[in-house]
Amino acid sequence: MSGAEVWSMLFVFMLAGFIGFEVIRNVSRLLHTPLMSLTSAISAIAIVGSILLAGENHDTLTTTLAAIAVGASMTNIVSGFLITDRMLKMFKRREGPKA
Amino acid sequence: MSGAEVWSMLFVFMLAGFIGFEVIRNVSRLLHTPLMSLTSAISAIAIVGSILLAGENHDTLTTTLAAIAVGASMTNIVSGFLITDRMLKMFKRREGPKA
Amino acid sequence: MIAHLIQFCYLIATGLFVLALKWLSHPTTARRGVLAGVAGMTAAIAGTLLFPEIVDYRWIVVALVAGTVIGIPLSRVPLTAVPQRTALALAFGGLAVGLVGTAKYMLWRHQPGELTTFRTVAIAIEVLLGFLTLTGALMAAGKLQEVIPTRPITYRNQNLVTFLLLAIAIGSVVLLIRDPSQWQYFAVLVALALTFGVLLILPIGGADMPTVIALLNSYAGLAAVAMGFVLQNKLLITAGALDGSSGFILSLIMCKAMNRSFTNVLFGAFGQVQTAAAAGEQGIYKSATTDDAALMLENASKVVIVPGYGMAVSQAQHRVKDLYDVLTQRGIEVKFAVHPVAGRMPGHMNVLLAEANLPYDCLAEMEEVNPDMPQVDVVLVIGANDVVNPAARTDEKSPIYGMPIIDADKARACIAIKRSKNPGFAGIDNQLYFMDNTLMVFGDAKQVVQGILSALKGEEGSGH
Amino acid sequence: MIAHLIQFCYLIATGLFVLALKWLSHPTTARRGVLAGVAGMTAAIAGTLLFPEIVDYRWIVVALVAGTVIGIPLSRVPLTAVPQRTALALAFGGLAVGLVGTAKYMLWRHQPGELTTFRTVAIAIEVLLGFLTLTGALMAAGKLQEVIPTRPITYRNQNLVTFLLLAIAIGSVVLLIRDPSQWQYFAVLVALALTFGVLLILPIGGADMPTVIALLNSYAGLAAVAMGFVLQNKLLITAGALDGSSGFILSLIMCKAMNRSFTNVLFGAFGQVQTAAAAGEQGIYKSATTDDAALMLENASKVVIVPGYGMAVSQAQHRVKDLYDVLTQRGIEVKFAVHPVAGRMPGHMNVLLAEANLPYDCLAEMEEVNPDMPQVDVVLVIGANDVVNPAARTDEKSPIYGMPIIDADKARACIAIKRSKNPGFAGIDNQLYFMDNTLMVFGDAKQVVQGILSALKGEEGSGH
Ligand SMILES: NC(=O)c1ccc[n+]([C@@H]2O[C@H](COP(=O)([O-])OP(=O)(O)OC[C@H]3O[C@@H](n4cnc5c(N)ncnc54)[C@H](OP(=O)(O)O)[C@@H]3O)[C@@H](O)[C@H]2O)c1
Ligand SMILES: NC(=O)c1ccc[n+]([C@@H]2O[C@H](COP(=O)([O-])OP(=O)(O)OC[C@H]3O[C@@H](n4cnc5c(N)ncnc54)[C@H](OP(=O)(O)O)[C@@H]3O)[C@@H](O)[C@H]2O)c1
Repeated sequence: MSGAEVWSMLFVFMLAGFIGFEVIRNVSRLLHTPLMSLTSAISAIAIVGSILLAGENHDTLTTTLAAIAVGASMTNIVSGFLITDRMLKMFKRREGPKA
Repeated sequence: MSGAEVWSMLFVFMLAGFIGFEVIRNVSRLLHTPLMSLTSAISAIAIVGSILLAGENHDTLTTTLAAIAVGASMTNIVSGFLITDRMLKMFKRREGPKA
Repeated sequence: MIAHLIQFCYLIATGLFVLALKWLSHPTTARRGVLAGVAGMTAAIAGTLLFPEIVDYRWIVVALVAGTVIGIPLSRVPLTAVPQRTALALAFGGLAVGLVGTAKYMLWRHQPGELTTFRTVAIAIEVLLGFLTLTGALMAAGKLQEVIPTRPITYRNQNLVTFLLLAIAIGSVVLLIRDPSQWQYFAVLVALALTFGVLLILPIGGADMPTVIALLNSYAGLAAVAMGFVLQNKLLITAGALDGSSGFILSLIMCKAMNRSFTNVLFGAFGQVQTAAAAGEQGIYKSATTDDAALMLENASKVVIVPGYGMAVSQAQHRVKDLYDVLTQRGIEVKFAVHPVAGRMPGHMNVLLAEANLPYDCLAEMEEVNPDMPQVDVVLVIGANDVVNPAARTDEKSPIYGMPIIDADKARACIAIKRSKNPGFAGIDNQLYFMDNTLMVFGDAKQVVQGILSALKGEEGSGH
Repeated sequence: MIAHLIQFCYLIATGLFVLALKWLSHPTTARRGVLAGVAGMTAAIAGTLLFPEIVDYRWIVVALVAGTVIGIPLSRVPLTAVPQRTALALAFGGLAVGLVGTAKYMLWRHQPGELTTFRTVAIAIEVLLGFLTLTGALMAAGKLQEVIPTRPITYRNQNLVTFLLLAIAIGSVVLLIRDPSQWQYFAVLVALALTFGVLLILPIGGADMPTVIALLNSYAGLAAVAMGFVLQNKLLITAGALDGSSGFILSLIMCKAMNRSFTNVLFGAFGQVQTAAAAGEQGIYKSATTDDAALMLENASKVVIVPGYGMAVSQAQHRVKDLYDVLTQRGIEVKFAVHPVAGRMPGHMNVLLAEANLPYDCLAEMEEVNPDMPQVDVVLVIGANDVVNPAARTDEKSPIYGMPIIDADKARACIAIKRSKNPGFAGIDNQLYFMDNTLMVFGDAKQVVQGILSALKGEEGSGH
């Protein structure tokens, strides 16, 4: 791949890293647990790579491995988002509506 | 230029934009003025473009314009950083050392 | 054209992920954050499916469906199991990354030129982090589920061993770069990664697992980044980096809450030193019935309830809510003192009590409660131990020394509910239980609280 | 190889710029922030000089030196002139971007294929923003320096005109895309950009200039971004975007401090409506000498000093510091009440008083002072007007209605120092000056305060 491409990837990497720090720096304690399950779901972004691999028709082994990867990531995504929302539903202020 | 290149520039743009928001969001009032002069200095980053243009030998007109641009940007950079520091030097806590 | 559409989807997805994290860090906007996350992930998957390279959708669909089918029940686990759930999820994530890396390697192995140095290194990192996360997360889940001994397991010169293995790993990467087609070096790498995961967790006490999970989360993110470099996919890089840095900073925050240094968590083998010490002095407990407890509570005017991991284990939160209602109805001022690291996950108690419909603004933080502890008539400690252990203030040699705690010992009286004389997660004795003004009510938290409730309602308490 | 080195420099520079902003937003780390900024800029310039395309360094060096020579004196301006300085700097920045854009266009004009649609649009935006910033910033500087009437200047259906011009601008961009070699369209674009800058500022009152400057700052940043897209330079894009978003958010913050809506600042023509109203009722002033003021201050036990733009104009901060010292020595409790928008720049007063060696933690914010105003014996208003204008609380029709103010009128007595009967920046009368318990001491703030000082020291005051 071109050198420029590599460097732009590095740029993107650094900037995204900064954002992660900045955004989380002052998260309220209340939300540490939901935050962890949400980020675990986002980390399943690897599904992108898995799908690509599973889709381009390669030998069975590759496809199988890729398919397993897709399944595993999807499990994360689904359970991660669902459980996070389930937890957040429970937080409510006194005046807030009952869940 | 390649489409990929354009998109990576857009990625970089968006991410950097987010960082700007996040970082400044909770700046203390005390520092609004220094912040403005600092950012004005940083906005002089355009000097990069000016230097390139002034350096590749083009017709005199281009070079002159570019040189003016370099000079103008440099003025910003120098005065911007100096004055920011000058202002910040003045802030001090009671116990702090005298400037 | 399609290419642009894909990139557009990816750009949107990236933005949405950032917003998801941003919104999730404030209670009021948190749920919107989840929505943003879901939308982002949808955009990401949709964009990916657009790739012209994808010719065969069968397997993808099958896998997506399967994932959903497994995912839904996984999201229904009891809240006490949330940490294990997250750990498991990370294990899956690690597996996925590892598999993709391996598959990619095996594909490119035969195509000379594909495996440039850059790519080889990227793949190596991807596989290392991926498989390391897999085993590490599984270990963490095991310790949290207590199927693996939660006590830190250490062996002589473990650091030496670790560094040796690391050296071997680096060596094989170098060899792999020299000749990418030599798959056995790759195999070694995979094996080492799996081992690392285990070695990383073994010496860490179960009490530190949440911190470890946050850290593994950050590894999973970095693995995704590596994959992004391999596939030249900016979405993978941004999302991964977001994850990597947020996971890292979160684990730091958690260390601070327990005032432990980061290295101390990773290599400190927390919780073993003092198992010896624990054997030391054994005080006498003053044990009491639920009726005694009920009586004390009735006659109190200021009560503080300190929930801990025990409440989670016995799912007592709903009973506790009832108790809160009964007492407040009788005009008794009841406060909940929630310690930041009570339970097994940050905010664990908040989540549970919220589940029991306790509005989150009637939970007080440690800092607010401690000052007026001396004015409190009764502190009711429900399955909490380390977080109310005065040793953290007094005993310099104690491993939890310096950790901010809830000063239950400073209240006029204290009622502690637990099942046995066993220590808490840090594995150390708790002087609080031996104090004169402390009454122990042994039993499962849920039953005991139920008993107190019945006693208060004047029926037959289960406590005698 | 060189290419990599350049990119490396740029990456470092980007990181340093982020850190610069990050650190500058906390007083303790602020100066480190400046260092990071300087380092970043150095890395950026160094990296750029490495480009192999650069064959001739003469002009560059000359320009760099010239810039430094002009820059250093510009950084020595009195602090009251800081806003103008920033405006001027932005004008220079805009000029630079505009010139580069123009030059680039003229180069590529002759090389068919170079001016792709994407590039043409990028250049158009670059030039528009650049020249708009140039004239806009010059106007702002003029209004701050009061060489241009600070009152908002409006004309009938100005919005119509603006949109018309905008339409023409877009039109010429379209034509330019169709045939990039047609330089006259480009010329039109430049002309329009310059006009926009003027039109943008004319209807905005001088009091809003700081907000405008923050906004122009963000435009300058975006112009740099556009340049980055033209030159495919990621450093330009990141630094520009950082600047663009931070400038924007800052202007929003400042609007909030004056509780004005953003659109209201941009199109509200703030400060004209009431010039009429101002003509209305004219109360009578109770004027006094510096000796009277001194006497009142001597006999007070609680004094609050409210500095405003006037103190800045007359550079009275050092005398004010002396006054503070003298009074506190006599055991009088003196507080400074600093209004967020006092002066002409956010934090303007803080900077000035800091310059006078007044430790910044003895300046109280409006919110702290207002509650116990009724217990204050004397409020000394030094060249402040709008920020102590009760109309903001009482008069719904007043343009500053709703802006949080310092309740000087609620104190037992008030001494106001100003030169004349002229209104403040908002151009409206101030009932505070007509109140029974208000004494006016007319004259230049510096001399008046000096007079009070001498009177306090028992010498001949300059006040009679
Ligand atoms: N929350 C976090 O994020 C986090 C992160 C890292 C580490 N940790 C660690 O986790 C620990 C949390 O402290 P903690 O006080 O909440 O919990 P703890 O110290 O682990 O004590 C829990 C107590 O509850 C009792 N218990 C267990 N099951 C019970 C049941 N069914 N009914 C009644 N009592 C029961 C146990 O005694 P019996 O077995 O005798 O019943 C035990 O003493 C701390 O060491 C903290 O450092 C937490
Ligand atoms: N700080 C910011 O960031 C910011 C941003 C946007 C807008 N503004 C606006 O700026 C204004 C600031 O309010 P302010 O009360 O500080 O200032 P002001 O309302 O402009 O009043 C300044 C007063 O000082 C007097 N003065 C001027 N020169 C003087 C001298 N040499 N000696 C003594 N008195 C002198 C003037 O009266 P004479 O002419 O009679 O002496 C004038 O009444 C507000 O309208 C605010 O909205 C500020």
